[in-house]
Amino acid sequence: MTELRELARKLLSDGQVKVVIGYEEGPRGVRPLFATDGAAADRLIFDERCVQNLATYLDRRRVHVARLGKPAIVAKPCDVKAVAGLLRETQLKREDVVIIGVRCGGVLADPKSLQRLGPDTMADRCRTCETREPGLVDYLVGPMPEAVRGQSGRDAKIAELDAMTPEERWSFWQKELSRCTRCQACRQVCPLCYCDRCMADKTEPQWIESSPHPRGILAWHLIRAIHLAGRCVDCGECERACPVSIPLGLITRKVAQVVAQRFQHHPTDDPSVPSPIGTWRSDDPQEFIL
Amino acid sequence: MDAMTISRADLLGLAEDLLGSGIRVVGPAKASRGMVEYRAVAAASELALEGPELPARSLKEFYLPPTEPLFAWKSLAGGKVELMEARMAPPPTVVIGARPCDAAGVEVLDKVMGWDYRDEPYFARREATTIVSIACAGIDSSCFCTSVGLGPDATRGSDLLLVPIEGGYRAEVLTEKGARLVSGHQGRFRPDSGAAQAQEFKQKARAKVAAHAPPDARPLRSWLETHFDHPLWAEVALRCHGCGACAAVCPTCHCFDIVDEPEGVTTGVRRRNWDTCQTARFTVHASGHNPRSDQNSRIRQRVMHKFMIYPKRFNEILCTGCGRCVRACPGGMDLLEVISRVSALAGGAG
Amino acid sequence: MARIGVFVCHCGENIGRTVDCHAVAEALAQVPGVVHAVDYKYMCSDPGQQLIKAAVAEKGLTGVVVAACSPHMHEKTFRRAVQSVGLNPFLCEMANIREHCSWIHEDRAKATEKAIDLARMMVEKVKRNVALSTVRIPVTRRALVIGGGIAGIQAALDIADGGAEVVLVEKEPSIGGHMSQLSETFPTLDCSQCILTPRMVEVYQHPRIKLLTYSEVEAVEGYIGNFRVTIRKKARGIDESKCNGCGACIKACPNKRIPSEFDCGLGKRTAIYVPFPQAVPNIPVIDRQRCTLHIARSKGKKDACMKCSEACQRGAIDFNQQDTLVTEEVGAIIVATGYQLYSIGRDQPKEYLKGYGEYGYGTIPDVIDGLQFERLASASGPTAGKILRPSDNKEPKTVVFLQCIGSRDPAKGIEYCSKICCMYVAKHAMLYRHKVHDGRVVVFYMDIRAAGKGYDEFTRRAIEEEGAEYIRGRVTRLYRDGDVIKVQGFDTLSGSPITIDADMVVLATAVRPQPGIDALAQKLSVSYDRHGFIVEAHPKLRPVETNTAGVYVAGACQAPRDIPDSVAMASAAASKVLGLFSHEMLEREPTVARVDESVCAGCFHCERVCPYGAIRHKEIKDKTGKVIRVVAEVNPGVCQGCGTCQATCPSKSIELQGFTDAQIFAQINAFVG
Amino acid sequence: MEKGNFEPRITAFVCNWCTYTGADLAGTSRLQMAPNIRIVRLPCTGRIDPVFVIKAFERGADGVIVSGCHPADCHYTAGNYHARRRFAILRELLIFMGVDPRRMTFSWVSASEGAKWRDVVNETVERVRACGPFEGWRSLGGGLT
Repeated sequence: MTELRELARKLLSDGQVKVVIGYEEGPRGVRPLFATDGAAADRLIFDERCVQNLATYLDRRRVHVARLGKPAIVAKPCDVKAVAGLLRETQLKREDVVIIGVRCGGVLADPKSLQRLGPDTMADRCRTCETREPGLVDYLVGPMPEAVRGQSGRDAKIAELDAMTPEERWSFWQKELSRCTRCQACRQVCPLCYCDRCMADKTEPQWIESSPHPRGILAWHLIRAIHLAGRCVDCGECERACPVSIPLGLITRKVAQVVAQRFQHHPTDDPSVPSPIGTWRSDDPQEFIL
Repeated sequence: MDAMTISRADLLGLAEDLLGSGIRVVGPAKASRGMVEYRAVAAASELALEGPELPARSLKEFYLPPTEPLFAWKSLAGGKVELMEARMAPPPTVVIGARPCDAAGVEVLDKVMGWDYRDEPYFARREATTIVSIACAGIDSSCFCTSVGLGPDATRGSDLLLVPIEGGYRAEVLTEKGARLVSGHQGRFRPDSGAAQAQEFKQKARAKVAAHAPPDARPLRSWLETHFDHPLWAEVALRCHGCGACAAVCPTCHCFDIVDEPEGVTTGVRRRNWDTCQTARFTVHASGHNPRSDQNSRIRQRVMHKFMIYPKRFNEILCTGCGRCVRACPGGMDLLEVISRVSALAGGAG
Repeated sequence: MARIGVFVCHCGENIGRTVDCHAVAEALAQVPGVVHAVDYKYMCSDPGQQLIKAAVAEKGLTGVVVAACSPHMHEKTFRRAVQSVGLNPFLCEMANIREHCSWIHEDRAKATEKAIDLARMMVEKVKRNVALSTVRIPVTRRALVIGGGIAGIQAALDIADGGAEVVLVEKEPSIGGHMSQLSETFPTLDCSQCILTPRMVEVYQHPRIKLLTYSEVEAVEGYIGNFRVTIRKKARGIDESKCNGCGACIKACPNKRIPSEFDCGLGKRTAIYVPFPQAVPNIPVIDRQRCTLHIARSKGKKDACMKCSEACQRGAIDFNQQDTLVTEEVGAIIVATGYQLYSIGRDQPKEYLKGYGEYGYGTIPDVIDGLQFERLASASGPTAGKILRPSDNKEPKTVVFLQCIGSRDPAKGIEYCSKICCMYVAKHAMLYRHKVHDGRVVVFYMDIRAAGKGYDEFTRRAIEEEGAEYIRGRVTRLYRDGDVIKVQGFDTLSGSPITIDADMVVLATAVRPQPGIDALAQKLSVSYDRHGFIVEAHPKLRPVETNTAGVYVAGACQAPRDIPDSVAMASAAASKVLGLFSHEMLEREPTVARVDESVCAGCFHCERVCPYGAIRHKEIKDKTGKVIRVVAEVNPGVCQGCGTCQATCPSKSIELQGFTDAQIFAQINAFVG
Repeated sequence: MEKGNFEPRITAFVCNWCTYTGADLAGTSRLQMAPNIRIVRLPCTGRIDPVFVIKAFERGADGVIVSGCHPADCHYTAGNYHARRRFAILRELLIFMGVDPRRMTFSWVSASEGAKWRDVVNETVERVRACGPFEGWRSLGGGLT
């Protein structure tokens, strides 16, 4: 903790950055902190409640954040993968951000949680995550955590769904999605959903209807999954942000499994690795094509 | 105001009676993943009446649905167009187990919905619905109903308020509708006996919320009127993702969008959908110009609308202190904190 | 408001038999926006087209749908028709109710219903069509030819003779390429230099050819008709304007024992040299790795030797000369970088290539390759045309030729056939027998591939008249045994192992592209296969074009080629270039992509999927000139209209004209909606 | 509607150079096939956006065909390779969300494979017929409900 705070104070004092985007103890759980001076920097923390993926705040379209000046960002391995995504897709220049990587042994599901980190309390995505130490960073802080691993309820659920009949899967998803009001929280918190004008907001023609009726809801979640295919870093923000607890992680995880198995692609913090969509191999599997 | 008591069993029985007589019963019920939501139940056994959770979304959607058709069109040869109005016959409904903050939210909405133009779909549903609330024990540290002139036992918007007592509830009849519901199901009610217990419950609940709730938000109006450009807005906006989850779960946010959806080449439907001032496209002009070009102005708009603009017009705060926006916010935005900060800036008003 | 006309064709009985064309017209008349719908026996006939033209004029149609045969059949016909009466051709579409309906269905009711759907879908598309006009791009009528071998020479001369300027770039000090190393050429056995040298001189003297030897392409910008090429002129150490090619400097150079590249190491050269006597230009170059003065300088010592400059009366020697960069504006580029031979050595340039351990990895001095044999056989070669083996300059009495060394041998990493070996081995056999009458020639081969004019006759002659012994089989081992090379092989026809005591062994090693071809291909953004051969735009129909418009390919850099093939390709490429140069403006189909800059997020997925490199980065600046956004921009000169960018664009900010989302959306709606 | 007398409605998205031409060949060869499909012609499978398939189902298609050039035959060199990845993902995603895989056909049909096109069409129609009408998606919201 002191390591992190001292580094932040240094970066701010010698003018390397104008703001350090990190985590602080809020009135109701851990929340993002935008530290612009030493005093604020002393509020920085990092622990298993630091769930949020702060890379989302690096999007230049967030003018109110961009106005603060060059940022440093406190980033877990999955967050760094998101930064790499922004670099890969020319949304960010490497020299325009300082990355303070934090070693991570997994986080809880909810920044407001009061539980201690354990195999059953840890966020589901962390139970299958291998990366403890982020690459691509300018600084690396924190002790190397022991690897807490757990059973992924998510993968089990996917297997369960795969075993169902199409009709059963259909009704499962219709029931889950029926709660969606198209509030777009899943889109807004996603570090890789950065378009100036989302396809779902395009009206001529309106491929994705804006109405939260089951048709518009399904179309939205399908296109979101497709656009994130091979790009999703599995930071879990969409599912966490959903105010009606739709299991969005099941969808992104399923697509990630398909991408990994078909194209041997896994989320990476190496910006030079091209995304699997936009590239191809002449021997890509095509067993489904007549 | 007369009161009766009703046992838990009889309350569920009442729900069954209503269902039996073809009346739609809406109430808090367990949804998947341990979440509670207000929904029309098929059996009283589905009802999860006293929490501990707050239903994820408010009662708003039963009056102002996330999406509703207004009319359908069909264009015919020769440039003629045929219109079909959406029929408006909402089913008779009794809400059982509404939270006082959600019931109050509906009454707050009545103002704007019936203001310069009377919103027919809204009021049709309003009239067809009776709200039976259950006084709340206070949920968690995000509650602040006591800061907006309400409380865990608020009666506004409810037709009947049930206050938990030993073995059941003390039912306080608040409106004609409430009275009709009671008289219609006399057998389920017993004479009043729990006044003292109920009083104790209310006091404990109020104390629980007041312990952490910010100061009274009603006096903030004047400060807000004069501090449109205060640096506070830029600061609190930083965390905001502009997602609108807050508005989606809010009992009083009521902005909507009108869209024309083609459903074929010649047919389509005009719909009314929820919208929110927190997204950039809410205010973007056809020209591409956006008067609220950054999140500061959008956050300010949300706070201003709730605590200054709406009060100015309707003498009513557009917030019931349910705390859903705080719980739902992925960015950790905190309306309680904003109220406290503004109060402090306004010189500790309230 | 759209005013669409629908014209339903009976195609005689072809459509009318199974589709009720009149019913189709009547149904379409009821579709909103359709103001005119008729059916007619033959729409493509003159009266049929008249029907359409008249309606366009009289009814003021804003769009036309012809429900008839396949657009592949008559789209151009009908678009021309509407154009003739002032309607933009791209406002006319065809609904295919013949190939896709009447010809494949029998049930009249169902076929008619389908025909109505197909026509309706097209009506909805046409409502959203917009007038498009052909893309016009200026063309710089000047060509760049990369490579001064026979292919490059031929291409340069053809273009220059055709009236356009040419810049010919050659990385060696002289043009001529491999052909200038050859002794005689198959199947006519005429002297290679005798036919090549005049062409080289022609190039040198041609008023419209700018020759840049000892130069390499550094960078390429731009697109078809408008390339900007940066070329590095490597420092020769000679002031070309002063040198008259007298050769005094070469005589003066004390450093005379340097293996000559031109003679494949069999001959020697000096540090300041011309590769061969007929070199064009006849201007020496200083090999700084070998020059005493430069070696001294590189070690920080003072200039050790200046004999050449002392010998030069014209003061043309310039030890301090530096590389210079020149830029050339050209409209088209021909790649003709040629080939190199695979070497059987242990060290290979690519990991998938393997050397020949069984042949001693090229360590046996009297095991040489085909080009070395050419030099031995060449009158201007190191042995003045005598066949003498390298180790002891004795005349070999038994020479064994091995074909397919590397070629057609996936185990060695090369699966393709090198094409020229069968022929030059037969040629070598003859040349040897002509020079060594009592000599024995043995050829190990897999198959004889002599498909070409006079080729089979030629190989037969080698076998039947010149007494070359052809053994079908592979050699399993080569090793030295005292004075001879033991060649152990297997005769697959007699089924017996065989050993031959050879004095010299000549390997017909595989043909590979020039080193560095991949780097060049990347600069030109043309694709190349795993071996580095440039990939043509279409293997059958566009053999000399590449997938980058304005870049063409000729000769052995595309695949193993012999001289006639290379020359033919070169002339073909030249004619393509002259065709391109025949207009001031290049006209292209307007069905190209366009970016909506106001919403483009600048993620450049479009750039990643574009097969043609048509996407450029465009900076959007604010009033102060500060870059606020970088968005995609389509180069209409390069875009070929596949639309992959649009399907990939997450925000749908790029649109393929003629197949926009709005048009396809409408078609989808029109069927099922 | 029972499955027996139900006529599937199938939208086909095909590329201009291979499959569309192959379908033309089927026509010129008079190969009889089921009349249930309607072709939308695109320049290249690379142009076929997953959202086309989604919209077709939304609008009540009972099945969808996507077809283009065989690998290495693409007129634009690589559009079909990009499409192949795109549709591999779309297909598994739709299956995961509960769409019956039999409703989706992906095929490579070259300009010379008129007979293959006929088979692709007939087999798809029969598979979709066996699934029955896709009420699931068609009935999702919309209208005045």
